[in-house]
Amino acid sequence: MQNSFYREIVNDHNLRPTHKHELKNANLTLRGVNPSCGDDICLSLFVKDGVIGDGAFTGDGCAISQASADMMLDLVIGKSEEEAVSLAEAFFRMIKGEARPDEIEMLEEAGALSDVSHMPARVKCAVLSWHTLKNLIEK
Amino acid sequence: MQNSFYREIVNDHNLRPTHKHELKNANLTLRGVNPSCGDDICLSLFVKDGVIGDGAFTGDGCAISQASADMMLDLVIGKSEEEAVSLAEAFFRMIKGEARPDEIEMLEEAGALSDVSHMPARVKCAVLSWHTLKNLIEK
Amino acid sequence: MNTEQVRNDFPLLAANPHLAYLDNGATTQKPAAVIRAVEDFYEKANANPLRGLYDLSQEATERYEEAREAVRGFINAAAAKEIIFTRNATESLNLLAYSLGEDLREGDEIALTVMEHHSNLIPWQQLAKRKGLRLNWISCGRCGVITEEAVRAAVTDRTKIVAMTQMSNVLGTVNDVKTFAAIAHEKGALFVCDGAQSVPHMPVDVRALGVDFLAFSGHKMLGPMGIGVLYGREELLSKMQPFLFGGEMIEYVTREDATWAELPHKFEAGTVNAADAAGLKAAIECYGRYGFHEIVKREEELGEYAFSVLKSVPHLTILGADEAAAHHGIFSFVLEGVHPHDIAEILNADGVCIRAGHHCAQVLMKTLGVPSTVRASLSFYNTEEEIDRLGESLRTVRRRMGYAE
Amino acid sequence: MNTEQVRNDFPLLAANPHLAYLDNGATTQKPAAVIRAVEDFYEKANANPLRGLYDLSQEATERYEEAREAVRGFINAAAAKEIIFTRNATESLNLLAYSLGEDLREGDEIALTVMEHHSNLIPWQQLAKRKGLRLNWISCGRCGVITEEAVRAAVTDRTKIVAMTQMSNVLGTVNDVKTFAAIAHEKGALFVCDGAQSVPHMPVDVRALGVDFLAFSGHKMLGPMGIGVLYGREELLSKMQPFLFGGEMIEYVTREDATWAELPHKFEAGTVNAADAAGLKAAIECYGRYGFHEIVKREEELGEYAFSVLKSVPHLTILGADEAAAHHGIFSFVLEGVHPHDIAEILNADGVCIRAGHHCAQVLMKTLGVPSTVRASLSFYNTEEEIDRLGESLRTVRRRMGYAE
Ligand SMILES: Cc1ncc(COP(=O)(O)O)c(C=O)c1O
Ligand SMILES: Cc1ncc(COP(=O)(O)O)c(C=O)c1O
Repeated sequence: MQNSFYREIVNDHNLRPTHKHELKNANLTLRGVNPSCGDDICLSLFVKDGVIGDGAFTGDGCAISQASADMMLDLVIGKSEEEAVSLAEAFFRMIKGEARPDEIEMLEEAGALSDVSHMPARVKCAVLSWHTLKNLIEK
Repeated sequence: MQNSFYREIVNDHNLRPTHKHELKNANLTLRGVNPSCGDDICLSLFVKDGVIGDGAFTGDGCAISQASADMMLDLVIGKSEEEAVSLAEAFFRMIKGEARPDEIEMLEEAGALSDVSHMPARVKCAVLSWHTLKNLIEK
Repeated sequence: MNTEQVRNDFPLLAANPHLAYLDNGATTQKPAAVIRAVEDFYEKANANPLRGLYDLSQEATERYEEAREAVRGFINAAAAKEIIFTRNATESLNLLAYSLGEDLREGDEIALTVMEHHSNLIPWQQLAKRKGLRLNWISCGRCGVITEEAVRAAVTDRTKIVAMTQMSNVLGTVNDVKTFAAIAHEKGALFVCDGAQSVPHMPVDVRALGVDFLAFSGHKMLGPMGIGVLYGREELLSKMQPFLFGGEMIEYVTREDATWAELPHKFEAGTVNAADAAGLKAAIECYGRYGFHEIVKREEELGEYAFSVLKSVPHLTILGADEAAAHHGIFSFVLEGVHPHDIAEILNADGVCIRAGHHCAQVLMKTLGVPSTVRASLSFYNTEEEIDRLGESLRTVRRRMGYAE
Repeated sequence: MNTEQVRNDFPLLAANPHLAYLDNGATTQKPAAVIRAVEDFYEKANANPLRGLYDLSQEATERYEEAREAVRGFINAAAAKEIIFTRNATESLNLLAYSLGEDLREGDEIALTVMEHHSNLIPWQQLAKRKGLRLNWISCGRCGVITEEAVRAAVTDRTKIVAMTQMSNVLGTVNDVKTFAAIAHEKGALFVCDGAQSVPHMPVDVRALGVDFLAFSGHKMLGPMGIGVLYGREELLSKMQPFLFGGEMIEYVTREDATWAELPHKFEAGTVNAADAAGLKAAIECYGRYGFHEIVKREEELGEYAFSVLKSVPHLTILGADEAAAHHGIFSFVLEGVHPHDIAEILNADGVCIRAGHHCAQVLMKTLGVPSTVRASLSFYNTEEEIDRLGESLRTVRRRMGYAE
């Protein structure tokens, strides 16, 4: 299972992330950290009228944390804050192995991380960006 | 072995000790205690010109500690301080299982406690009065 | 409960049919399932838990965390993170004294009973000495009963901690910790419950009792020697300072300072004892398999029997309550004219294992006016026949010590 | 040394021929003799040691004390009472920080190296915070070498304690603790040696080294998980205050105060872990059977081989010394462009167990300028073939992560 885990889709988002850069017009920014593994991301959003107009991240971490952040941004840019939060909830359920197939569908490429549900040590890496997103929107 | 341990000689000294009383003319007195088992004796001697003229003890404790004190006094009263200390050394060696037969002989009735060398938990009880004696003389 | 079958589950008992092991308050024997669980950990899952990213370490971590969950269920804690694994009850109680002690100021008070085991007494006493706190003693009568009045008399508005055993390791009495915890809370104090003797012998539900902390040892409840438990309410544990430092209990460390990991790891410094935790889980499963209800019933039966046998031995006085049910299988007694250590020696020669001494309860001994006692303590795997042998051997003691009779 | 035969002594290794266990710095695998010794204790000698007056408890006590004597011999301490059994090295070091800390005053200094494991760092750091002490950091170069000058620069007339690991758990470097202990003593400071990594892999003689204290863990040297050791010079231990209270560590207890038992019991509160002590004795006997000289030789051989294999992997950088011998079988490395956790994951898929992370040495990580590393750590039971698999797997990592090569 793990052998096939670093699939093209994860590797691609890790090595050639679309959203890994500074965001000049950001109006929301939050740092998220996994002390035990050293994953460290800084998430920035530009939100207007409750809609995520743009987003980006910077930071360091393992392929899973980096790819997860990039796939997340692919998914939530253009969505409303509520939609983003409910996608985050679906993502958390998927990582716990509790998501319905239609929820995983909804997560598009981020669904590639569903195997993490069998890898307890990597759960924190996968959810870091999503937790940061949720905290950022809700506070 | 333990079954035969409470032999008449030990029981006798425990139940009908000769020397368990206050000593009016005592000029040396020391308390000795085994905290872990509660043995507690107070040893008094009357020493003149380096000779133990009289001795007695009071206190509480198991049969071994009480009988040992009584047998010890039987043995050392009338002896010089040096002789008493060397008897104590012989007693300690016996309890460690290291005494020569002639040393055990020298200890007379106290030799009845030689079995204690196989009973590590009771060693402290047997040697309490002897340690107290040695401390009393040497300090 | 089929005692004969049960005894076959315990290798040491099965191999020593002529040994009457009646020192269960000190430590219990171990069923094969527990010994095998420890062995199985080392043979199939041995790795440093929590730290590794490979399957073997995951397996070690899972077994460790499953054990935590088993303990949670056993005492009905609200969450697994309220279960801290320690070495034994003593370490659990010291952890509390050091960590809760951080927030206490000169003049604050700690209430504790005169029947505490040294492990729930000296940590508080030494803390009091270090910090200038006052100790308020909760007394008990000669029967070992602690009354509500006695507790109310000792718990004041300045009392910050009430420390109490749920079951006396000397007299077997069970304290009404539910009521007493409520009194502590009325006064704004925390209630620390020593469950070392109770948890192995009666169902303990931390939420029903309303205690803030509960400490106990694996080895007194069929488990291995290297594992103990501290339960604490999450709200309290999360505010407390860690006690031991190093290993997986950290978040960030710089030269100047450190921040702490989340519960329960904050309180588990160094490499954890996952093998013995797995053994404790197996012990809890044994409780489930035999049935706690059955165990309690059997121990009551045996207790009744032992009480009547002991009462019939001439010159013997049982300390504490004058009814079997109040003893919960723990009987301390004295025999006129014979020192407890001599009794232990003679009983040992007859293959009967009991304890003699102060039972780590010197303050209680003083209250009871005895320097030491003999203690027989039962487990469900004991038999009437063993108790008979205890009685018979005791009847011969005075004669063997040279008394006419 | 016949590695194949040796591996047959280890049930987990024998049952998993396709697993390359290269995380020995975290914990070692256990030989059957150790597992059996623990089992045998529970099946033949299980009772609460030190407290009982019956044969079974005597037997438990003897096994426990024989284990103490075995440890004494292993590190050549002057007397068995200088050996305190703890849960692990972390507890040993915390015991020291709490107990030695009692005598320290504001302005006193503690010197420690930047390469300390958190277990020999945070206890001192937090003590310093509580008491207003100063920490003097002993630095090391990128090769992990601590020079005499660096030590002299950090140890002043106000320094009371020098805390130092004998072997770095990240870089494998061995510190010249004999020289540095002498420097500490010149200045009137005590020298605390963390032997968690060294004691398992090189003969350690506390008297030849002249260290005042030595801490180590059983589980890193073939022993069970629940047992650790603190060695201390008798003269020092006997003056020190106890750390944990309760159980057999007392002499008298009154309501107001308590006095303490003699060494080593003063420092061993609560029911001791005699079963795991017996397991540690069996582990020490394994060292004797294999021969420490043979073990060291084999680990040197394997270390040389691993160093050359790792050096040949493209994009891989070994941290610390650029010669095999300085690593003592511990190799931390990074692979360009790939996070250590991803490497661990991929190696795991290939059946290779290594560690990735900060290795409980965040201060050293900062010094080295890396957030985390991969660490492979060897034991004499490893094979060249396992190291080959490590190398092969590492060569594929970048490709599997999507790099062109
Ligand atoms: C150098 C060093 N010191 C201390 C420790 C702590 O050992 P333990 O976790 O067994 O307490 C370790 C291992 O984790 C170590 O490598
Ligand atoms: C009531 C009570 N509390 C605490 C303890 C301490 O338990 P341990 O020695 O396992 O730490 C004991 C047992 O010795 C006990 O009976």
